[in-house]
Amino acid sequence: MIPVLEVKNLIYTYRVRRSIFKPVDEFIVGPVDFVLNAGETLAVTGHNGSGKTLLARALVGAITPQQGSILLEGKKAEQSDKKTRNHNIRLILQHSKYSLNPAVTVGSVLGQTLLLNTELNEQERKTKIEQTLVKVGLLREHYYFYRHMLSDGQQQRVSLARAMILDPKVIVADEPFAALDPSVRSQTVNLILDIQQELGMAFVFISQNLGIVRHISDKVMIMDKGKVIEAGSSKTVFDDPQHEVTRKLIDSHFSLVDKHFEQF
Amino acid sequence: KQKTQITQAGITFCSEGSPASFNPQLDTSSTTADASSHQIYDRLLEFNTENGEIEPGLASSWLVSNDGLTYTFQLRKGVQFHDTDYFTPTRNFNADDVVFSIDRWRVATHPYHDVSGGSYPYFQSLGLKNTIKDVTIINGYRVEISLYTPDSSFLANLATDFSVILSAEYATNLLAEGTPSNIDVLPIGTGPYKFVSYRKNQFIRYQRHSRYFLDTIGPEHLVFDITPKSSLRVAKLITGECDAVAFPSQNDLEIIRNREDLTLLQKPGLNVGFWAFNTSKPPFDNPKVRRALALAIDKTSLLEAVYLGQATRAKSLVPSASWAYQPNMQDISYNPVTARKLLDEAGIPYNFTMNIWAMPVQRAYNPNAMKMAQLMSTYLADVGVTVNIVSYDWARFRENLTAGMHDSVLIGWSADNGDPDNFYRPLLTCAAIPSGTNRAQWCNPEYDALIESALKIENSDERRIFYHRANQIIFRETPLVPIAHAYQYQAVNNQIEGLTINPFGGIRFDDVVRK
Amino acid sequence: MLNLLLRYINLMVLTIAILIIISFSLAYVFPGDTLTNISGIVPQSNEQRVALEAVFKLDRSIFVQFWYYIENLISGDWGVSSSSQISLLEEISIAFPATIELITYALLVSIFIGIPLGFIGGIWHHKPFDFGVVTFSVVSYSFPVFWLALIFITIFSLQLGYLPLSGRVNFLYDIPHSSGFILWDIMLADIPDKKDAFKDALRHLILPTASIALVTTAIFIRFTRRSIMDEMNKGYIDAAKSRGFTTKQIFFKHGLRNSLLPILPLMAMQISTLITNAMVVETIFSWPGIGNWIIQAIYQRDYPAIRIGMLVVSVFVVTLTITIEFISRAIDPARDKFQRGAV
Amino acid sequence: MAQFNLYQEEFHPSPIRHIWLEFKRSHFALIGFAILLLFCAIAILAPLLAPYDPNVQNTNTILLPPAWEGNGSISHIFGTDALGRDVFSRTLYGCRVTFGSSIFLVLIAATIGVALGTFAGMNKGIKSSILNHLLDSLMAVPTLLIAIIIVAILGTGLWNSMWAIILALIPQFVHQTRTFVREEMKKDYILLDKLDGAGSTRIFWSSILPSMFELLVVQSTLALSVAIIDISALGFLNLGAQSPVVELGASLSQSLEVAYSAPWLVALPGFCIFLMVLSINIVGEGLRNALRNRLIH
Amino acid sequence: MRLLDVKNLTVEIDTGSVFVKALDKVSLTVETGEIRALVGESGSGKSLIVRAIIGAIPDHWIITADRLTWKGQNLLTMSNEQRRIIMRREIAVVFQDPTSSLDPSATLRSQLEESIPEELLDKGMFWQRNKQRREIAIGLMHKVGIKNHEACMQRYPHEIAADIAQKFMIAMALVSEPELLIADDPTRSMESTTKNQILRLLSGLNETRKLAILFVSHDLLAISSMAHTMTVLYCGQTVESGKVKHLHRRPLHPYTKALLDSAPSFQINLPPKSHLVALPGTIPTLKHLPIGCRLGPRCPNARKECVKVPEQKMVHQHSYSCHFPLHSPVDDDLETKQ
Ligand SMILES: Nc1ncnc2c1ncn2[C@@H]1O[C@H](COP(=O)(O)OP(=O)(O)OP(=O)(O)O)[C@@H](O)[C@H]1O
Ligand SMILES: Nc1ncnc2c1ncn2[C@@H]1O[C@H](COP(=O)(O)OP(=O)(O)OP(=O)(O)O)[C@@H](O)[C@H]1O
Ligand SMILES: [Mg+2]
Ligand SMILES: [Mg+2]
Repeated sequence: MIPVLEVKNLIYTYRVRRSIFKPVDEFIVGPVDFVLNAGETLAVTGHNGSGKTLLARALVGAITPQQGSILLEGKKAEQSDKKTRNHNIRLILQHSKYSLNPAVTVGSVLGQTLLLNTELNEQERKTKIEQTLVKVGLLREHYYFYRHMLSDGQQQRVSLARAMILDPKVIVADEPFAALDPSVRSQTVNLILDIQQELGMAFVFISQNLGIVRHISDKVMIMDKGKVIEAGSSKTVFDDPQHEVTRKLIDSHFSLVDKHFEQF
Repeated sequence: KQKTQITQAGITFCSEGSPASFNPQLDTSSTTADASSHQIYDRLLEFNTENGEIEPGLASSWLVSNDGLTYTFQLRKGVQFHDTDYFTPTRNFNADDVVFSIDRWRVATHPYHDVSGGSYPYFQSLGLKNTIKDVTIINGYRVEISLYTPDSSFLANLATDFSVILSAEYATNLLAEGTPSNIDVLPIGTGPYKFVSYRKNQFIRYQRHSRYFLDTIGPEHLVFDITPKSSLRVAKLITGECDAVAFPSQNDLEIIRNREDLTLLQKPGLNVGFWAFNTSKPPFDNPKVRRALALAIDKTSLLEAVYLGQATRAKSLVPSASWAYQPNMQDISYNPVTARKLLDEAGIPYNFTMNIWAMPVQRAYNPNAMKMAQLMSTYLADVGVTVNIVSYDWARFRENLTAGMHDSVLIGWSADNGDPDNFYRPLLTCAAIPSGTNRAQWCNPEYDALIESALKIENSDERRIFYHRANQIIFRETPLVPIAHAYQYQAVNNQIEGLTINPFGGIRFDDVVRK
Repeated sequence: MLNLLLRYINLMVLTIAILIIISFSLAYVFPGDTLTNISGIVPQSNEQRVALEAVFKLDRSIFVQFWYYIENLISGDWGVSSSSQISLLEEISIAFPATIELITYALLVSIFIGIPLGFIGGIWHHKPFDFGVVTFSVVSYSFPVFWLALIFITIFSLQLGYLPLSGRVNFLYDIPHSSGFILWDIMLADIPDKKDAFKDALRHLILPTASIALVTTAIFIRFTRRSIMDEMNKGYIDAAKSRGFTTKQIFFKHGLRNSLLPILPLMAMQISTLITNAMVVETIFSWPGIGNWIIQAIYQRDYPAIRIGMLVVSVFVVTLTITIEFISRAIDPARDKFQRGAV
Repeated sequence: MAQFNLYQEEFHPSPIRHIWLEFKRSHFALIGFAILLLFCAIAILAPLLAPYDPNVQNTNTILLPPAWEGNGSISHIFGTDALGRDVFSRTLYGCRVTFGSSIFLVLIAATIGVALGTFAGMNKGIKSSILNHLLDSLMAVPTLLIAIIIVAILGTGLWNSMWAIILALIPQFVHQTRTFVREEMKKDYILLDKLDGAGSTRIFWSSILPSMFELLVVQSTLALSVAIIDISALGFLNLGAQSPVVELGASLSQSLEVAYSAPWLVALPGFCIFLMVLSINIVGEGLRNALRNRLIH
Repeated sequence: MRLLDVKNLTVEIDTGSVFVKALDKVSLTVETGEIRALVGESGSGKSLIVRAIIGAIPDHWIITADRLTWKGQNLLTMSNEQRRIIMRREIAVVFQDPTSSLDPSATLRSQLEESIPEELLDKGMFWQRNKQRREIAIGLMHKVGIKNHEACMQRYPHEIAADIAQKFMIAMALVSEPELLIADDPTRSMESTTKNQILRLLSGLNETRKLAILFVSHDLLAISSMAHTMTVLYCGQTVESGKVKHLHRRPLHPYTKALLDSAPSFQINLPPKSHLVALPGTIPTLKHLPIGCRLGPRCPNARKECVKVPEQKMVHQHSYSCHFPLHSPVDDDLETKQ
């Protein structure tokens, strides 16, 4: 079986100049290797500034990596035309607030995505959008809504709708829940789990929240300073972390959990 | 308002424009004359401002030969030229200066003839160059001028603003320094005021000539505050920034009269405002067209709207104050129907477009040419003539006029002396075309002959007949449409005493005092 | 920092070069004779024309002409006015200081009135005083400057007779020209009634300055008020309060600096407005400044004067603007991408 | 789902309606808006409203004072000028020209400015940064100077003065647009649009322009007030509209000659310009506050 | 001793057209040495409570309370100067958004040093004191886990990353050695190691220096690991409040229960990829708050009575506002003793 997404030796170098006095800082992400099958979830976690966001952007093609290859169902994503890639790998960002244009209705955002990536006509587009909205737990009427009429959770749903409206193979989500509060977060998690089950998408999921990571992921990848320091199936990594940093991360998380249970 | 010392000792006069130079020989504009001829210079002879009689100036006496061809002038002694930071005279005024001043414009080979353009419009328009045979020095203080033909207005011409006496010594110095044109820029004369400084469009500053040959009581400092806008001049008069203003606008006369602190001086003026056609350009070379256009405008309403009634309707060139005035003169009256008929006859189509040049400055004879042009354009539109109104900066305006770029122009003439010849000759004779005073560019030998003949006769009653015949020709040919003879006004602050209106133009300050 | 400086110098040189190119090409674009447009001299004869063309290298290629033009600009040989035949350098050196003097006072007045008023309005906003300040600024911002000047003249000169309505000083005072700034010149001058002259010059200054300053003051008020309101609403002010700093400490150490920082580039922007307004006001008050001079030049179609006048004024404004922008950029650490404040 | 519907009945105005609701709350802004509408009406309907042809001269009634003064006449509400033309009609036509041409030139300047600004904002690199900086510094060249140069080249006239003001207004639009587009291009939703495969044109039309619309409105009111003042200032200096075009600034300067005998001839056009600019500024201020409030609430 | 006592705090805010009660009769206390957690969904008014306590509420908003006292002194009626003195030494605040809480035009160093109260310095010449300031500053930076202090202190706020700014804000708050620390979401978007470090620091201070903490967060894990008591907020209403232990064991309010159940870490037996517990529906917006109990529309056991605002009922230390509590309210302490 061909994996949906295969990343080989991906390296991206980010140059930052913090001020004119200082030399250019280089931040190297990678090399990153992983394989992801349909219906699987890969969780990426790590310290702040460890390059998770950069990796996500490299995956969807927002930035071009210097080395390595991304294979989508065995075909090189860089070489296949842009449309296919857009179609198959979709991005969800952390701040739903910034991922929705305040001046444009939900319908026209989604419509544009369809217009650019499918051959559907106006009527079909509308139907598709309404279907998708219902699928992510919104109403048909939300077609005409502007951002400020939606709550945070609803906005995140719209982001999700935007990602899945093209029936992609992979969705890359960069901290999609960080800005949500617990009860809404649970709603969204449930929704994603449902959709994944239903459509069999692969998920690349970036999060700091180890509780959720552990709950929804099949594979975990831990990054530090741009390097992948540990990767493996979720169970192995959580049960038996190898790397120092990983251990610390997991320990500190579980020490909190333990403290919680100590109280009872 | 407290007057400080220097403002006590000085007088500010708001004039209407910048002089073209400081030598009135070079220019007929009264702006130039006002700024120079009575302040900086003197003439051999002067007009009495009251009755127009000719009086001694730098010439203390004169003698005319019986045939009227030789004039001998006895010059005053002890007259000193200005002593300024650019020139210190070493000698007093004498016959050399008289000869230099006349020869400069008279003799084409004179080293100074071509300095500053070489054009002396007033003298050229009178053809004086061809009248004078010679100017000779009899001794240091006696000069003889001989003429080819008798000229009854010759003495009057010597008393006009333009016949100023320059310093020959200064001219020689400048020639040696290689800057002869300075003679017209940094002037030296014998007049009651000496030149201090000048900034274009801003001011001219004078100082009293302490060794003037006459006793004067004028102010120590004199400033011409150049203010082209008439409303601004009146405003300055009201705020006390000006002590006297030239050409108050007709609109403001009532306000000046009503104010207690201001006085309005007024005199019927020896002037005429007219509308001249450029007869060298078709279709204005056709008398029919000119007549038609003349018929198309309603002079009465122009007099009302532009002069606000402060003028008399002009039928010919000279006003009623002149002895050559013809009371029974026919007048062209408003008749648009005939006008259109004539235009049709002349083959002028509907929507024929012509331009009217309107002077950018106020003059006694036409206080608002722009407004007049606007009014006329509606009258002309009624007969199917479209009008473009053209106006330039004053200096450029006259330059272009002289070049004959206009179709027609609203302008006028103020007398420089009381002789009717001063109207008839510069305005319409052939000789006056190149000098630019003949704005109609009209040349009619019959008319010229009449004017020449009139000049040769002393008796005014006989001369009058010639001028009346000339009027007939003007009426027939209509090279220009006389519009108005306007009153002359000057507004002064009541603190100022002794300022008078000179009917022959020229403002003078040597008898003006501040109370 | 050096990098920034170099960048701004680079920008300045580039802009000035463009302005010079524009002013050079204007000689060809303006109607009339190119020779006259460049030199200001109207050739009287054909020989003179040929001679002049040789002098101004008009017979050579355009690049030679341009080079010659730049050489002349640098050496101070700016040609003569075609209407008065006086050297343009001389005329401008007399007229320009008058304008600079006027706008300097106007700017100072608006700074010293506008900024404090704006501050007070901003701090106690939505109070009656603030309402007054805002109304004042909106109303005065709406005055067409020429009408305002006329109103001033009507009230203060004609009705009340307090103040003169034209010129820099009564012409009877013969102030020798040295620096071009009238007040300064009077102090230097060796004339008997110095004090009176100084007073007189001050009285002449009041109305034109006020006319120009009113609009600028309005802008400063609006901008300062908004700036201080924005800054005082920012989180760090609350944070500072929560740290128990005194109101004074907060305002002067944090609020003031942060709200003043965007005002500096605004000031740079105002120079252009100030000059435009000064040009209009100068013609109304017969102020012998560069604006009046250029406007007279256009009435007389004095193309050399317009060309050089435009060059001098725009170079002045651009230089000043860029300098102020550089300074504000250099002292403001927070703005990596500098933004002009919207009025 | 029943509970859900409870919330769907909430009233959520669209952004533009929201601004209007906010705007409506200020009485001043509404009054300003009414005056502005009045001027719009005058600009459109002047030929219908004016009782006389503005250029018809009637030498029988020269300098008639306005109707409210003792010797005024009802047939000329605002009196007549020095050539006997009806001042009321002239004022109407003057407003039409001044206001209409200002609107027109602001539209042109906005179009060009937004195009250039978008170009500069969406492209990075040396070229656009040079363009930016040059425009910024050329923005410093005073309007009047540009106008004078254009008048020197092309001659006086309303059109030429309009070109000058357009030239002077463009950089402001460029600047505002560029800053806005720059900021906008950094936003996440633009990244997502790009990932959807949207090209620059598409991003501009469907993502940036809708959100920039408000900025443009505010900037345009600002530019409009500047344009009116500039147009009338040029008219006043006799560098702009020439007769027979009736323009307020030009009428004002022509009336200066008779300022003493007919002060209303100076007061009226000046007051019209003032009122026009004031109403625009009040509306602009109201809009800005509305925008600001909309963001807060 | 009761440090902070908030009783029936109501804040009405100006939404442009009408005033709405963003906080409706909120009650809260903090005792000496207590760590009280304040939880609630985003927009439930947690930060608003913080702002009300420190007095950073815009003037035209209406703020009313039966009690809003600090050590018995009424914060609402006291003069600005008194309040300032309290804020200077006794209460410290960490704001939610760290970068915007820092003056953009001053270096971190100058801001931190400015916050050091004069009293903490030994008297000495000004350069000695400057040195002391510097030392205190560096010490604090290390304490909150900023190792690279040199690079950090010379920077301006916009040059540093958000997580560093967060730590820096904590350092600034601790510098005045306060009695109460109000920390608004101090661990947001931090990775668990750093979070742990900060939590340990705070707990340590609480134990050693009796520092009381009002810990505002929606990170339930962090809360339950260190807080002693907890107040749950929903849409500006206090829903339930009591010891963390008791709330966990026996939540009385449906919302508290839903909230606690939603964290996957608390469910040990939860199979991977299974559904999490969640309340249906969304939080109402401020302008469209339901009447009565604001949870009403989403509450699984809502009934007619819920259109009335439930009274706050108190059983020992445990208070709740619900018409139909999940359990019959029993005395938790007694129950544990059994
Ligand atoms: N816009 C930027 N400006 C400066 N540096 C950046 C920027 N984006 C990324 N970096 C650098 O790239 C590195 C990786 O950043 P990235 O955003 O991928 O981290 P991250 O793992 O997503 O962190 P976080 O958990 O905080 O989101 C950071 O250390 C930072 O130095
Ligand atoms: N300045 C303001 N103007 C208008 N409404 C405001 C303002 N500040 C807060 N609010 C409203 O008050 C309510 C409470 O906000 P608050 O910031 O206290 O929430 P929070 O519980 O701190 O949320 P979060 O967990 O996201 O920080 C929100 O609905 C918010 O919309
Ligand atoms: Mg990230
Ligand atoms: Mg908050």
